Amino acid sequence: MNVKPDFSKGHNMAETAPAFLSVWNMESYYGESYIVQNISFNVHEGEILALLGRNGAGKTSTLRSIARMDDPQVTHGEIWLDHKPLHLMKSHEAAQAGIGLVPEDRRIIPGLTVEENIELAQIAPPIGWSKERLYELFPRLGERRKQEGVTLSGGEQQMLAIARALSRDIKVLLLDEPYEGLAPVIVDEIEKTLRIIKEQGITTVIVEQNAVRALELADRAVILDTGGIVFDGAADEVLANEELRAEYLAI
Amino acid sequence: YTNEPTGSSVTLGFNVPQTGPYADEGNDELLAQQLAVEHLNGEGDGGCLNTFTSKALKGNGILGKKVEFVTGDTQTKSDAARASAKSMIEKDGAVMINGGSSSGVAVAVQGLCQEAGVIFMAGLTHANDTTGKDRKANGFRHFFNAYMSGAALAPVLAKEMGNDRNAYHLTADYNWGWTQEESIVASTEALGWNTVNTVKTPLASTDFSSYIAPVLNSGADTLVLNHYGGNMINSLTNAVQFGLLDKVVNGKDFKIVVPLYSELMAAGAGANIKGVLGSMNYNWQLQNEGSKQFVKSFGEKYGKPPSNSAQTCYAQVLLYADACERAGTFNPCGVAEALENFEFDGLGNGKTMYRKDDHQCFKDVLVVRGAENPTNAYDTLEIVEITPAEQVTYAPNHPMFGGDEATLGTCNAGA
Amino acid sequence: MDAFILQILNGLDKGSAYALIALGLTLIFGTLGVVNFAHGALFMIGAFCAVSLSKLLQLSYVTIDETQKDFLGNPLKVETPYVESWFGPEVGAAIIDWSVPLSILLAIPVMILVGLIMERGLIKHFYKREHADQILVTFGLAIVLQEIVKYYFGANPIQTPPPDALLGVSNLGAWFGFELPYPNWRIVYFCFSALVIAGVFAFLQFTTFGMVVRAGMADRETVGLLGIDIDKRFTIMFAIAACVAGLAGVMYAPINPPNYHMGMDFLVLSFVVVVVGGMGSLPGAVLAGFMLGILESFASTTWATTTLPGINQIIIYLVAIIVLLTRPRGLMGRKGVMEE
Amino acid sequence: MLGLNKNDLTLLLVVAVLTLFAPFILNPFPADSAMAQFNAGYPDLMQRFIIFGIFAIGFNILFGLTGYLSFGHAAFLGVGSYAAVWMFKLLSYNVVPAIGLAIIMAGLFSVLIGYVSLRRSGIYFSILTLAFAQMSFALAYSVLSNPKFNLTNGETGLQVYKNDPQIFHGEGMQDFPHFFGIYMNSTHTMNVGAWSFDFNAGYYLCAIIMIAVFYLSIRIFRSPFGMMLRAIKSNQTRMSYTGLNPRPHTLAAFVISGMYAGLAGGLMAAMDPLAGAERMQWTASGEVVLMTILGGTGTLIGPVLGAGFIKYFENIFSKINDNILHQWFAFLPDGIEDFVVFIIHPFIGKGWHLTLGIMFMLVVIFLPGGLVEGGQRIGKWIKSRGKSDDKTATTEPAE
Amino acid sequence: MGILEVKDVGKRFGGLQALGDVNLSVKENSVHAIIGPNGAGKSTLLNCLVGKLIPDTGSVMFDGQSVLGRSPHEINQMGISRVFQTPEIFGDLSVMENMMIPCFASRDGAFRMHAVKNMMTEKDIVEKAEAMLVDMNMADKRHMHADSMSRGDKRRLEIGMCLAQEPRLLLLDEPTAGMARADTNNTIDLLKQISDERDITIAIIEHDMHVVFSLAQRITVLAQGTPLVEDDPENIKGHPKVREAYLGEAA
Ligand SMILES: Nc1ncnc2c1ncn2[C@@H]1O[C@H](COP(=O)(O)OP(=O)(O)OP(=O)(O)O)[C@@H](O)[C@H]1O
Ligand SMILES: Nc1ncnc2c1ncn2[C@@H]1O[C@H](COP(=O)(O)OP(=O)(O)OP(=O)(O)O)[C@@H](O)[C@H]1O
Ligand SMILES: [Mg+2]
Ligand SMILES: [Mg+2]
Repeated sequence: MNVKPDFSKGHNMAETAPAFLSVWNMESYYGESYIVQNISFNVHEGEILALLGRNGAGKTSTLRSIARMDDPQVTHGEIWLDHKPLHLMKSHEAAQAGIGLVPEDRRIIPGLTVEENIELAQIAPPIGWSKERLYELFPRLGERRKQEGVTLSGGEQQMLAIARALSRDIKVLLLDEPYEGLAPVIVDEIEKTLRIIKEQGITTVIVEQNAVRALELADRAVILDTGGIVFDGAADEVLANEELRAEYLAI
Repeated sequence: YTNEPTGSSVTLGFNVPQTGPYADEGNDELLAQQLAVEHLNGEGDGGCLNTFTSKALKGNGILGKKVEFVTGDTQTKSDAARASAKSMIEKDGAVMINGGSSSGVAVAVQGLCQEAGVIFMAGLTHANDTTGKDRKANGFRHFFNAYMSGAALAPVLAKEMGNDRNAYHLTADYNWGWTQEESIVASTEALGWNTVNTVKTPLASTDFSSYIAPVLNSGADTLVLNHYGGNMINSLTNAVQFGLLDKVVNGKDFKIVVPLYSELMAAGAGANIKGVLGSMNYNWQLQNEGSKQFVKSFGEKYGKPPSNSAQTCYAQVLLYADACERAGTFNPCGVAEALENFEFDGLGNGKTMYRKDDHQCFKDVLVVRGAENPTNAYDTLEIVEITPAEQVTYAPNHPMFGGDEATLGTCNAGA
Repeated sequence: MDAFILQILNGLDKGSAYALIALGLTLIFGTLGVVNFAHGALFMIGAFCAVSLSKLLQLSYVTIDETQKDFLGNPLKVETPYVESWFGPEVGAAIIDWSVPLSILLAIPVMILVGLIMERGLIKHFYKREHADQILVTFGLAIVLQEIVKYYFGANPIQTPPPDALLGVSNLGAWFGFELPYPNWRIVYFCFSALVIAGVFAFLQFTTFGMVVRAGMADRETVGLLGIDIDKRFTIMFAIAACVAGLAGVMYAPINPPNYHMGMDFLVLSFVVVVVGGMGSLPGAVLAGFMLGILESFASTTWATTTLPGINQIIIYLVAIIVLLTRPRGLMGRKGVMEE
Repeated sequence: MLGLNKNDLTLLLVVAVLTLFAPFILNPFPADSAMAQFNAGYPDLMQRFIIFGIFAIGFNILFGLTGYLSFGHAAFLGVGSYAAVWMFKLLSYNVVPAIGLAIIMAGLFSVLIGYVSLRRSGIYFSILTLAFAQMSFALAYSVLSNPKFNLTNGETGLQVYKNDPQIFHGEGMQDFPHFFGIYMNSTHTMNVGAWSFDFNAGYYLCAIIMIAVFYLSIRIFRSPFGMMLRAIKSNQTRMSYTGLNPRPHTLAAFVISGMYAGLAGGLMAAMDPLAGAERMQWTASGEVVLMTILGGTGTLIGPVLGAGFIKYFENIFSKINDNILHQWFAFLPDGIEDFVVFIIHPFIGKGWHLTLGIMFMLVVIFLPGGLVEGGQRIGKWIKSRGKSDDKTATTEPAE
Repeated sequence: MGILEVKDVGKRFGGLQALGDVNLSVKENSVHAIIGPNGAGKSTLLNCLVGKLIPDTGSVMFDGQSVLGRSPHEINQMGISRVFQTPEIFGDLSVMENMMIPCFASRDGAFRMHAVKNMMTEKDIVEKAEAMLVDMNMADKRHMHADSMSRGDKRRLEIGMCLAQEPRLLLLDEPTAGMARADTNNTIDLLKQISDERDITIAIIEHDMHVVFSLAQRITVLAQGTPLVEDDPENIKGHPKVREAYLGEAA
C-alpha cells in the first residue's frame, strides 16, 4: 500500500522527490518522548489528504513537524515541499516556502483585532487572498473586524484561523481539526470553502476527528496509530474497509 | 583574652567598604593600612615611625610579633560589616578591627568589638554618637565629629560671611545627618545666624532639584548641605546647576557650605566646589613633619596623595601598635588603658590627645575651601584655617553627646 | 506660584528620566516579556559613554614643567590633550567642551551593539524560560557590567559637565513677567526626552513593527507560522530599547555625575514606573513616569514634609500601591500581559 | 516514619546529619594551611548559612509552590529582627520570647501586607510587595528612628543599651542573648591535629530549629495544602471553578512564609543582638529571590543550597586579598606569580561581586533547574559510572 | 420549577448584544442541550451561570438561590460544575493530582488548611480519585504530567474532574470537541450513565448532533442571543427554522 519513494539516488531529492510534499522517515521528539516514529508519506499537488487516527496518535505532532515548529523536534528524516528542503528550515522559512498551518487550538493572537490578525499574516511575503476577498468568504469576520480576536466565539475563531492561513500565498494548507466546535451549517460552509481552495490548486492535509466527513472530502487518507502509519491509500478504501474503520476510527 | 596571639605573628582586621558607593574611600583606607603594616614590620621607609613622638615602636612588628592582616568588605551596611568583622575575629583571630566609612557601620562594629573583646579603631565616622551616646570602652575614634565641624567652621563663617546670614539646611535623613545639622545649627545660631529651614532628604535621593528649587524663594542666602558622599556630590551639583552661587540675596552673595568634606567628594563634585567652605580631619597639604613624612611615603608608593580617611586609618594602626608596645600586651584592656589620655604628635595631625572619658581624639580641625584654580587633580581643596584643638573641645557630658547618661561601660577583654 | 511651577518643571524633568528608562524597560519587559534587571545597567553604560568620550577627548601627552612642582615636590607633569594639539587649543577645547552631546554619536552604535550582543548571546535563550530565570541571569549580567565599569572608572561619581554654552540658568518666566529660573541643561534634557519618546512612538505606531512584536510576545509560535522571523524583530526591539536607555544615560550624565551603581538606583524605580503605567503600555509608562516625577517633586516640598513627615521617602511606593489597588492593570495596562 | 515517604525521609536525615556535622564538613582545611581561607566553619558564617536557609525555605513555600514572586520578603525578616531586639530591650536576653515575638510580629505584618497585595497577581503582586517593603525600609531607616519616637534606631540599627529596662535581666548575667543561660556566643573549639573545629551554641540552636522547620516544609510540600498551592500556580481559573477559593490559600502560604522570614530575623537578632534597617531593603528581598532561584525553585533543598552559595561568596570571596593570593602562588616563579595574581585579582576581594554575577549567569545558563539540577546531573553521572552513591539522595527531592 | 431558572438575562459587550432576554428552565435530573450557531451566545450564557460574567439584566436562580454576585468558587460549592470549551486543567500537576483536587474541594469546601497532612494518606480521596480515573478510562495515565497529554485526553480529564465533585448541575461546553469517535461514544455512555445513576442535571452545549440527539431530553436553540425554540429533540430535528439557521443539510 505504502509507496516508498525511491531515494536510492542518495540525497539528490530536489529532483527525485516523488510528490509535491514528501515526508520521508520523519522522527520527532517532545523532549525525551518519541512521538512521531519514522513515518513516510507523500501528498500530490492539488490533492486533499486526510490524516486520521485516535487521540494521541500523533496527528498534531506530524503537522507541527512539517510546519517546522520548535516542538516536537524533528531528529531524523527529510521533508520536501515542491523541491525545497523543509527539514532544513525554521518555521517562518517554511511558512514563506508555502506552508500554512491552522493549528488545533486556533491560536488567535491575543491583543490584536480580527483585522490585525489578518494584517499580521500579510506582512511576510508571499501574500495571498486580500482582506476583502476573505470577508466575502467569511462575512461574519467582516462584521467583527474591529473586535479583539480572542473574544470571538469558538466558531468565529476557527474561521479567522482559516482566513489567516489563506491570506498568505500558500502551497500546502495543513488543517488541524478545522470542524471542531463549528455549527453544522458552518461545517458545510467550510467544506465548501475547502473545495474551492482545492480548485485553486492548493494542496491540503486535513486532520479531523469527524472521519466520515473528512473522508468524503479527501482524495487520499493516511491513518496514524501511536506515532506510526498503519494505512496509506485512497479515501474510499477506508470507508470500504470495515476492519480499519472499526479498529482505528470507531465508525 | 580574645584571640591572644600565641605564634610569631599578630593579625589585624581591616574592615573597609570594598563594594558599593564608598568603595574608593575604602580602597584608600586599605592602601594606608597596608602601608602602616609595612612600616610596623620595618619595611619601606618607616613612614611616620620616624616622626612619631612615642618611640616605642621599633619596626620589628608589635611586641616582636610580625604584623599580618586580613581584609573584609563592610559594603557600608551594618549587617555586612558586622558579619565581616565577626569573620575576622572568629576565623582569622584578629585582635583589632580598623576601618569603615560611615557612622552607622562604626557604631555597629564598635558594639560588636565590645561584645567580642577586641579593640576597635573606628576609621571614618563623623556622627557625634560614635563617641557620644554609643561610645564603648573598646572603641576609639581618631576622626573628628560633627560638633567639631560646627565649632571649627563657625568663626570662619563669621569672618567670611558675616554674622547676619539666613541659612537653609538640606540634611540627609538619618543619624549622621541629624547630628551634623544639630551641631551646625547650634554653632551658626550662636554667631547670630538665622536658620530659615531645615529639610530632610531621603538617603536614596539622586536628584535634589526639588529640594533646591524652594531655596530660591526662601529668602535664604546660605545653603548648608549636611550630605556626604554621593548625596553631597549630587546636591552640590544641582545647587550650582540652579545658579545658586550666582545669586545675590539680601544684598549678599549666595554661599554654600559643606560641613564635611572629603577628597573623593571634592573630585566627584568637580568644578562645582570652587569657593565652597567645609571642614576636614586632615589634608595632605598640611605642612607639619608627620604629614610631610606620611605624604611622601604614601605618594611614593601609590603615586597619589593620601585622603583624610587614609591618614586616619594609617594613624590608627600605628597608634594601636604603639599602645600595645607601651602596654606590653595585646590585651584590649591594657591597650585601651595605654591609649587613654595619650598625647602625641608626628602622625600628621599635629598635637593630638585621646580623651579617656569618651575615647574621642582631640586635635586641630581644618577648615578648607574648594580651590579656585587647581593645578592638578589633587589640590582641589585649599586650607583656609587650622582651628586649634582647644576651640573644638567640649565636655564629655555635652548634651549632643548623650549627656550624663552616656557611659563607656567597662572594657571587655573577652574570653 | 512660581515655586509651584518650578516644582512642576522639576517633576517633568525627573519624570522624563523615569519615562525614558521605563520606556526602554517596557519595550523589553512589557513587549518581549523578559524581566530585564540589566536595564539599569544599560542606562549606566550610556552615561559612561559620555564619561569615556570626555576622557578619550582629554587623552593627553605629558610634558614636564620644571617651574612647577607636584605634591611630592617633583617637577610637575603637564598634560595637554591630543585634540588640542591636533585641532589647535581653541577648537580642541570646544570639542572637549561639547563632549556630552558628541557622545550621543558614540552611544548610539555602542548601545546598539551592546543590545545586539546581549540579546543574541544571552536573552534569546531566555524568552521561553521562566521569569525567575530571567531575573537571575539579567541580575548576574547587571552585576558583571557594573563591576567592569567600576574596575575601570572606580566607584566615585565622575563629574561630566555640559558644554559651557548650556551651563547656567534661563529665566523661563521672562515672557510672562516673572522670575522662573531653570537650568539650561535640564531644559535640554526634557526636550531631548520628549523627542526620543515621540520617535519611539512614531516608529511603533506608524509601522507594523510594534504590532508584530506585540503579537510575537503573545504567541511566538503562531507569528512564526505566519512567515515572520520574529527572532530578528525581537533582536531589533531589544537594540532599540538598549539604545533608548543608553541615550537617557548620556544625557543624564551632566545632571548628576555618573557612578557605577546609578543603574541599580534607577532599576527598582523604573520597574515601579512600568508596572504603575501598566504592563505592555508605552503611553502608560510615559504617563506614569511623569506622574511619579511630579508627585515626587511635590512630596519633597517643605509644605508636604511638614504636614506628613517622611512622605518624600515613600510617595512613589504609596502611589504605586494606590494605583495598583484601584486599577488592576496599572494606569493603562493591557489585559493578559504578564499577569500569570 | 514521621509521616514522610522514603525519599523525603532520606533527604531529611541527610540534611540533619549535614547540619549537625557542619562544623567538621565546613572546615576541611587545616587551620594554618593556605587553603584555610576557604574554610567556612566559623560560628558566624555557619549561623548565617542556617538563618538564610530558613529564610529561603520559607520564601520557597510561597514562590516555589504558588508562583507568587514576592519582592518584599525582607520586610518580614526586618520586622522579626526588630521585634526580637525589642524583647531583649524590654524583657531580658533570653531568646525564646524574642524569637516567639519575632514570628508573631512577622506573621501579623504579613497578614496585613498579604491581604492587600494578594488582590493582584503576577508582576503587579511583585511590585505591590516591593512597594510595601520599600516603604517599611524608608520608615525604619529614618522616620521611625526620629529621636522623639525611636522604634528602630535608624541607620545604626536597634541595639540594647545599658539603660534599657530589661526587667527580667538577672544579676550577673552576661550582656548577650542566651537560651536559659546557654549563651549564643559560647563556642567550644576542638583541635584535632592541624585542624580546628568550632562548636557554637548559637549555631546548634539555629541548626535544630532549621531541621524542624525544614521538616515542616517537607510536610507542607507533600500535604493537600501544598498540592492546592501548586494547583494555584498551574491554573487559577480551574481552581476557582473547582469550588476552591485561591485567596485564603495564597494568603496562608504568604503568612507561613512571612513567619519563616520572621523566624530567620529573630534568629539573626539572637545570634547578634542588633537589627539594622538595611535588612529590609529591596536588595535584601532580591537576595532571597536569587537564593531560591539559584538553588532551584520549588525544590525542597534548593533554597538552602542557594542561600549557602551566596553567603559563602559574600563572606569568603570578599576576604581574599592580593596578599593571600601571593601566599598561594608563592611557589611559582616571581614573574608568573605576579601574572597569576594579576589575572585573578579582579575576581576576589573587592571584585567578589563580579565573581558572584558570573556565577549567577553560569548557573542559570547551564543548570536551568538551579544548583539542585547540578546535583542531579552529578548524581546521574556517578550512577552511570558505577553503583549508586547514597549521597546523591540529597539532590533528588521531588518536583 | 426547574433546578436552574434563568430569567430575562441580558449581556452586552460594547455595541454587541450578546444575550438578550434569555429565559431558560432546566428540569432537575434531566439532560438539557443548548445548541445554536457560532457566536449565538451559548458560552456567554454559561459564563453568566458560573460567575465568570455578570449579566447586565435578569436573574439566575439555582435551586431557589440566586447565583448572581457570587464568586465562581461559591457558585461551584452550590453544586454547579463546568467544563470549558478549551480544557482548563492543572497542567503542571499529574493526572492523579488533578483528580484529587476536586475530591478535596467537595469534601472540605472552599478552603481548609491541611498543611501538615500527608496527601497520600487521605484514603477516601485517593480511592475516589482512583475510581474516577478508572471510570474515565485514564487509570494508566495516572502519573502523566497533565500538560503533555493530547487534547482529547485533557478534555476527558476535565470532565472527570467535574464529575468527581458530584455536582448537582454539570455544565458542559462542547465536551466532545476534538475527541475521537470512540471516546466520544464512551463519553456519551458515561454521561448517560451519570444522568441515570446519579442525581445530576446536565446542561450541554454541543455542535456534534450525534451527541446531542443521543443525550438530550430537551433542547434549546439559541440564535443571536435569544432562544429561538425550546422543544424535545424529535421536534427540533424537523424544525424548519432550526434547520435553516443551524443544522443545514447535515441533520
Ligand atoms: N508538549 C508535549 N510534551 C510531551 N508530550 C506531548 C506533548 N504534546 C503531545 N504529546 C504527546 O504526543 C502524543 C501525540 O500527541 P498529538 O497531539 O500529536 O496527538 P493527536 O493525534 O493530535 O491527538 P488529538 O486527536 O487528541 O489531538 C500524545 O501521546 C501526547 O501525549
Ligand atoms: N469579551 C467579549 N467582548 C466582546 N464580545 C464578546 C466577548 N465574549 C463574547 N463576545 C461575542 O459575543 C458573541 C457570543 O459569544 P459566545 O462565545 O457566547 O458564542 P457561542 O454561542 O458560544 O459560540 P460557539 O458555538 O462558536 O462557541 C460572539 O459574537 C462573540 O464575538
Ligand atoms: Mg491533535
Ligand atoms: Mg462557545
